[in-house]
Amino acid sequence: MHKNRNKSWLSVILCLVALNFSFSLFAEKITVENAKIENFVVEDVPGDLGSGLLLKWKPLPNELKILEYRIYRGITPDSLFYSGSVMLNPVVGFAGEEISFLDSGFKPFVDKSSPGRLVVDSKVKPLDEKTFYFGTANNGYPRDLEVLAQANNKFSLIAQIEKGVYYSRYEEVTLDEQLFAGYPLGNVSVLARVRSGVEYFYSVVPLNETRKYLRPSEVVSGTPISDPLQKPARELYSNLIVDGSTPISLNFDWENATGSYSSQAAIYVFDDELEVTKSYFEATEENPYQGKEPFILSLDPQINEYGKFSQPIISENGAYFLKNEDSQLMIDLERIEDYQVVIQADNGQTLFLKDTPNSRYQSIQTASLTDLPQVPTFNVYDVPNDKGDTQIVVWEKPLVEITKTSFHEKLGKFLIVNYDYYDYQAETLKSFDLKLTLEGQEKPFYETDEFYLDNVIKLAVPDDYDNNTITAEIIIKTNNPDTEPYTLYQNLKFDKILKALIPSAIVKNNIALNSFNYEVYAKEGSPQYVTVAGKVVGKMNNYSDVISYERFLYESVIAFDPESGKVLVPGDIQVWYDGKTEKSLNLSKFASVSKEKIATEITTVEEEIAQITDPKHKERLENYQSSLLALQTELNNNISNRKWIGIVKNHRNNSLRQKSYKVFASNNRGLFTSYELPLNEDGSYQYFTPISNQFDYDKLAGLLASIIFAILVAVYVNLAKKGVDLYIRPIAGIQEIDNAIGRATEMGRPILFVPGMSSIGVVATLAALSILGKVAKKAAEYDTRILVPTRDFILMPIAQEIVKEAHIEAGRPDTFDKNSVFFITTDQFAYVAGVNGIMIREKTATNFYMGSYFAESLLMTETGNITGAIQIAGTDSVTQIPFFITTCDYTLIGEELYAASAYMSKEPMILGTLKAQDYFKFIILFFIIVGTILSTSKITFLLDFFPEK
Amino acid sequence: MTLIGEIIAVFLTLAIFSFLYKDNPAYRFAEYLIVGVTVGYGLPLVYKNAFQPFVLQRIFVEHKFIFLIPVFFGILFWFRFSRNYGWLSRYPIAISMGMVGAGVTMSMNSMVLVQVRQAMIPLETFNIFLIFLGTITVMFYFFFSKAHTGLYGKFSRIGIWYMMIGFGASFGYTVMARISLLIGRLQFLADTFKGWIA
Amino acid sequence: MNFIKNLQGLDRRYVFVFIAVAIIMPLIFPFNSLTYTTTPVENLYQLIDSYSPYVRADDLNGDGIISEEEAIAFKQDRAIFMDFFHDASTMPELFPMEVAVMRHCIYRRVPFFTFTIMEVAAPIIEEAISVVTDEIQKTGRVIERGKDYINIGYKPPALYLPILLGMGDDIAAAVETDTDGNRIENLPMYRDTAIRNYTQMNLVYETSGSDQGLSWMIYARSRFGVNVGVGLTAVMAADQYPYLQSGQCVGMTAGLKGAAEYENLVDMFAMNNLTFSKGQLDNPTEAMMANLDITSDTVPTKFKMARLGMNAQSVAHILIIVFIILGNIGYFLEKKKQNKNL
Amino acid sequence: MKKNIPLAIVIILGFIFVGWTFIPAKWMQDDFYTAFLEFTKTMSPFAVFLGIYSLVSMHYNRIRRKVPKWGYSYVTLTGLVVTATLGFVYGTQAGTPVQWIFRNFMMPISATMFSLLAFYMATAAYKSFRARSIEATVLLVAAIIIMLGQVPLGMAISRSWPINILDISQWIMDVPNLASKRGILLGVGLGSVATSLKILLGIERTYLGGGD
Repeated sequence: MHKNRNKSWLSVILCLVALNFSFSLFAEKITVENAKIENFVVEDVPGDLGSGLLLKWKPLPNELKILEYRIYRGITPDSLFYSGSVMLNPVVGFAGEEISFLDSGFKPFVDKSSPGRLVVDSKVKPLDEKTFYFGTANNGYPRDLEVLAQANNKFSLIAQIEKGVYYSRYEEVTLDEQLFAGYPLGNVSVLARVRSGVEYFYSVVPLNETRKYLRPSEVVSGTPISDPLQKPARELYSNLIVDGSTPISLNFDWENATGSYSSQAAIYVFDDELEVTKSYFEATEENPYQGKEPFILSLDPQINEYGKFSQPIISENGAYFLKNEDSQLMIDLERIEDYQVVIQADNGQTLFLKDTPNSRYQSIQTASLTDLPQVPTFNVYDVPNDKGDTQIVVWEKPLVEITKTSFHEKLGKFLIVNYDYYDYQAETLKSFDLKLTLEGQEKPFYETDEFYLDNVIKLAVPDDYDNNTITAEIIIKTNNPDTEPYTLYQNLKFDKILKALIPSAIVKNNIALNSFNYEVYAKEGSPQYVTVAGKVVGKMNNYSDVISYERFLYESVIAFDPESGKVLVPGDIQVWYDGKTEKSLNLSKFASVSKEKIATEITTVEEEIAQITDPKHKERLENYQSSLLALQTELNNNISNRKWIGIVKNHRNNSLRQKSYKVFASNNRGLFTSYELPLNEDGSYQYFTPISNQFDYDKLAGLLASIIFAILVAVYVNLAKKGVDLYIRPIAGIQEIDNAIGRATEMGRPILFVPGMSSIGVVATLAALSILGKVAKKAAEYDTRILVPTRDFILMPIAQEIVKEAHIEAGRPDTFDKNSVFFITTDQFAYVAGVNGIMIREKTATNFYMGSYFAESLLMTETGNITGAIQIAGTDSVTQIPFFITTCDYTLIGEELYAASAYMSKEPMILGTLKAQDYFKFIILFFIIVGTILSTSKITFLLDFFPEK
Repeated sequence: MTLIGEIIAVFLTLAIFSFLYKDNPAYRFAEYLIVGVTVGYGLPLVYKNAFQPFVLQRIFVEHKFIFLIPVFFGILFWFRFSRNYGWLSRYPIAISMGMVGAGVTMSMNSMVLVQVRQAMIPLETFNIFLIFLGTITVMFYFFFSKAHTGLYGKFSRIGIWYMMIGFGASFGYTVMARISLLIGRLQFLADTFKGWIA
Repeated sequence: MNFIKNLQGLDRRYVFVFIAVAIIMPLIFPFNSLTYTTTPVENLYQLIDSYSPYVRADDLNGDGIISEEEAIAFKQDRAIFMDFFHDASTMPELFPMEVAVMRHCIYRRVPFFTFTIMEVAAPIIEEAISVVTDEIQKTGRVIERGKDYINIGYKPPALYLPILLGMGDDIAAAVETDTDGNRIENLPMYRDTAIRNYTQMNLVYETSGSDQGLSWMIYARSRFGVNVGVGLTAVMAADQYPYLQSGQCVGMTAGLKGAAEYENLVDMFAMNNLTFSKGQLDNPTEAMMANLDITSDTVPTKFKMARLGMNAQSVAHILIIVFIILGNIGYFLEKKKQNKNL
Repeated sequence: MKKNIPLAIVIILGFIFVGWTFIPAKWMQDDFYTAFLEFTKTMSPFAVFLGIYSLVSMHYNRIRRKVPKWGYSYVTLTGLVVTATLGFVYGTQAGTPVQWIFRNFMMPISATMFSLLAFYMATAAYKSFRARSIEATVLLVAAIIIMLGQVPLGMAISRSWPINILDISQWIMDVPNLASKRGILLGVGLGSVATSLKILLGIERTYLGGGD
């Protein structure tokens, strides 16, 4: 093995030498100085409406160790601004033939981090004197409106404005007699995208691993071309839905081609030969269509959004018809498979059902009503305990799914079943029964009532099990007493490769849930439904819709205006959306303009009311009108822009966050059902706004526990301060401490006391110091020297004071030596080296290690062992306790350190806290024991009271 | 430059290893150097990632002068070392300490109550029972209001055994941790030397 | 007897040499040894696996083909957030796991954020990213900063808690800029996807040599319910078990062993475009096994650092166990002798 | 003014944050918290300079007072000034001198420092880890099992056993270790809550520093 490796090294070296040699023979060596970027081209990205350019160039050789290619872009060939980069790893280099950079989409253009004035990127050495490269490490254009004004109309620009700024920092600016809102440049981030028809100039500058700038490339230009990618629909499906032998409807389901800019205009149904049908679309005036007239269904934008439509079939005198205002077609059920269905895009291109990619569906399929998915009747709930930015659409009862299984062969053969559950607060899973039956057997071999939902069930595999398929029956009980328990089925089939039972899809009411998806649509701010969730898999029973509070607002930039010193954006603003009438009110950011606009709005509504006969609709419109009038009164009071925008902001916050939903259940092959919530009593749509909650009930347990504990702490610390005698049990270690001091006295050697590695303020250090006081007192009584090295210079004087006090208390102030308490160094290892030196030099008889310790503890205790000292440790640093236990003669573990110090010194802070903790622990213990007894006997309310995360 | 770098790195590694023999100037040099370099390294990062966006840009570019207030409090930090005005630094410290309130309920929630919940799950298997027994006996051991005598004392003795096994587990893992670090360094030395030879 | 007694008196410097040799030898002469994966590592791996398009988009329209669009559609509704909380001193343990997790993310196309409050960890992040992306770029796939991952980089420690809590709402508002000073809301990975807060950044993976991961459990998890996974030095690992059992911590890679396990899983599953399954782990295919051979060059050295290290661990562990046993035999003999003399 | 107002700030802000944890409403989470977050962001860089100042002044004083080994303080200060200057002049991105310093100075030193512990661990295994008591014996036996369970070699040894070493070590981690750590953790958790509570209730004031 090792030999091979050597050989490969050798061959690599040989190759490298050979490579070097060939380079020097045939080519001029490329160096940092003469490296040149070749084959640099700028191309339009096809089919993208002219919103992007693609830059390509040949990478420089890897031995130049290129770190970055910086891209500079300009609207004139002589001034280029930094606009992005391609990063590489200089060690590895780039393997491909060509490096590309896509300049498309909105990218940062100028914002607050941009340089304040025009900066020439001085590290770039232009190829000629006329070309200038501008920018800093991360930015191109400066925050200089004079410079930016050149970019007006040359880029598509968007301003991203913080909410606070958006409502407060704009001014009226008139440009070309139009009124705009002007924002200070420093407060907006502007994003830019290339525009079709504008010529852009690019240059690439390579940087090597030491950030040395190499020679820039030539300046090359490119122009994005507005060339929309228009394609016909990609897939089309059609289903005839029948109830027994009665046709109900003809369903269409289609999908647009990805990236296409065309939408669908109409669907045609022909009762004719394919060839004849084709001629319909090729017909001209000279060469008219000869066949039967088709049924034509024109598709509006809303239907286009859904991508599916159900055309009812009308029965007249025993015959069935497709019928609408434009056309009608008789349907012959016998020949339904011979009908032709065609979808036509708005650019005239067509897709025939015969040509749809999926061969199984190339003619109209007949399906029974029972094949349709269940209607997704849903409810909308507000998410409790939240800020009010999420609401949840729930269409299905709680589900339990077996997600995976595995065999476990330790002390018998076991099957581990992992499950997941999907539920929602409005109706949650309470428990479920799991019954497992072997294929072909009647009686289940395993039954359990899973009341504690821990996502796993472990069971013993029956002896006669031989990789048979297992049927799992899951009977679900929810917390809703009105819901009858219902059953789900899953098959667990043995897989030879995976050596596990693979769960099948969940079957409910004989329908496999995974054969359908859900699609959620919502309307918000306009009467059209738009998609909010594409394909929610069939086993999910809900969709959480996040309706964020607005943080940024986006406006297109009209111009950078150096004259006013502002960035100009349109003055219009949507004031509200009225869900009752589905009307959106668009006024202006300026009170004066709004005043004019609202007047016209009111007249329009008045005219509309005059025409309407439906009393409910009329009433809604009248309500709307009165709110408009109220707004007008406010505007007529000649309010300031500031006050006006305050009103607008309020309306926006209240009305722009409401949504109404529609859900489709669909197999995406023409079988679908949909559901909308019923209308309100006044005939308007049901709109929902998430609610901002004031109390989080999930945190109730935490809050109660904190209050109880706070009271305990406050009470016991005060009691301890008052000197009330609080009992602490004797700690075994204290006896050991006394013995150890005695031993040092017998041997006539000093005691070493290490007060930990932490500073004052850490509880362990405080505890260590109070133990030091007692140890020092004992030592003074026995007249034994005590050495206290500290790692913290603030700790040193405090420790000195404590030892001095102790000597005084012991009646031996004369024996106190100030130099026995000293500072070594703050560095961890150097401190340990110092302490070890003391142990060896002074031959200490007893070593105390009290306080908090880190990785270094072992170094000290080991030396102590070698010198043969008795060692006593006490620490709350959990990671170090094992080492103290194995290397020391006695160890105070964790809180024992506090207890020992409280026992010895009665320090009120430590003593009081310890007592409070003790009583709180008692409460906890009580709950644990009671809770366990209850939960084991299947009563889980106490368990559930405690938080799960 | 790469080679110089490698030589320095190897030298510094060996300088630290020399501590195994005894504390010496080479070790101390490396030791003091790291402190300075680490802090020096942080300075430009703080400037670029915090001072520029959060202080300079807000005031000088966005003109949000309300942020002069936190700047004022921030500057009060610097009085920490002043003999007479040290108390001024308590203001910013107090403001940063405010979040301790969130810690009370949240730590109570996550470190205590969630664990309590997990400690009271149904005793479905023997292992769960062992965990239950261990949890309560260890808690008994750290209960200081009652002397460890009689049956209660015996009960808390069980806690000690549990703890010792737990510490043994920590011990075993720590051995691995320490050796891992050494492996990392030796790997580095081996690779570098290999590179030089090649 | 005498032999053991002599051993007791052995100078520690010989022991130093012993241990150094025991570690260097397996590093120079690599050999294959089996790494058994443990549940905490598997759990972490599976969670990240479940975020990837391969599993989630499993043939939605029933045509048996997972189209590119389907993959993309299901791609970016989940991300993971990596917090680097350590300096170079614990790199040998933590770096291999960071690389392995990142590699997993990139191969399974799970977007990720990287973040630190330690200035010295900022270059470690860069290092890990470049180690992973280089290798993948060799296959022709381009990994773009801001699109496939966002490196938030260093933020001052005073902002740790505020950012941690702020991300429950909106990551762009909480951290504002990435390490290059770009505003988060303008980066494609944020702008063009649904990734906003912990609902989408469903996993926080924190590597540290301390119990820092606790802050995520205490604050982010209890408040926003995010999953927390930790990468720990082995020192901290044993203390993590209560959190693992309570589910506050979904998974853990502990020490070099954890890193080696994760490397194995990535090489066996992610590299072969497979989704993790326990059954398959026990019955690996040839392709899966090929990546486990650490003596060959199938896997670049940088991706098997932990496994190479585990070889050395084996030898060193045995040595230390022998030391402990020998030492204790000596100790008892000594004690016995003392008792006799008394 | 000197102590009471800061104390009041801690207590008031502290209680607001207690409220913050269980009031999910927008006014608390967005309006108050965002304002606080922005405030803290602006304040944060100043605290960092504090640490730098304290380091510089400490070493400056060492040099001035010529304490033992004061010469090394020059090393620290030089390292600081040179690295910071390079960082400001050339930036901190990849390819800059600062990254070179990180790779070749910072990484080797800090990584090597703790690797020393492996050596001490080995000698301690040999000389100090003693089964002094029954407790320590249990600890060492558990440790040895865990150590064997971690390395591939341990598995190789015990493969033919009915329950191999890996399972035993896994069981130790999952059962007794878990139980004992939970028991300890509950204490540690309460301790840390108590510390926060004492600050919140104004009982504990050491963080404000000494003096009146």
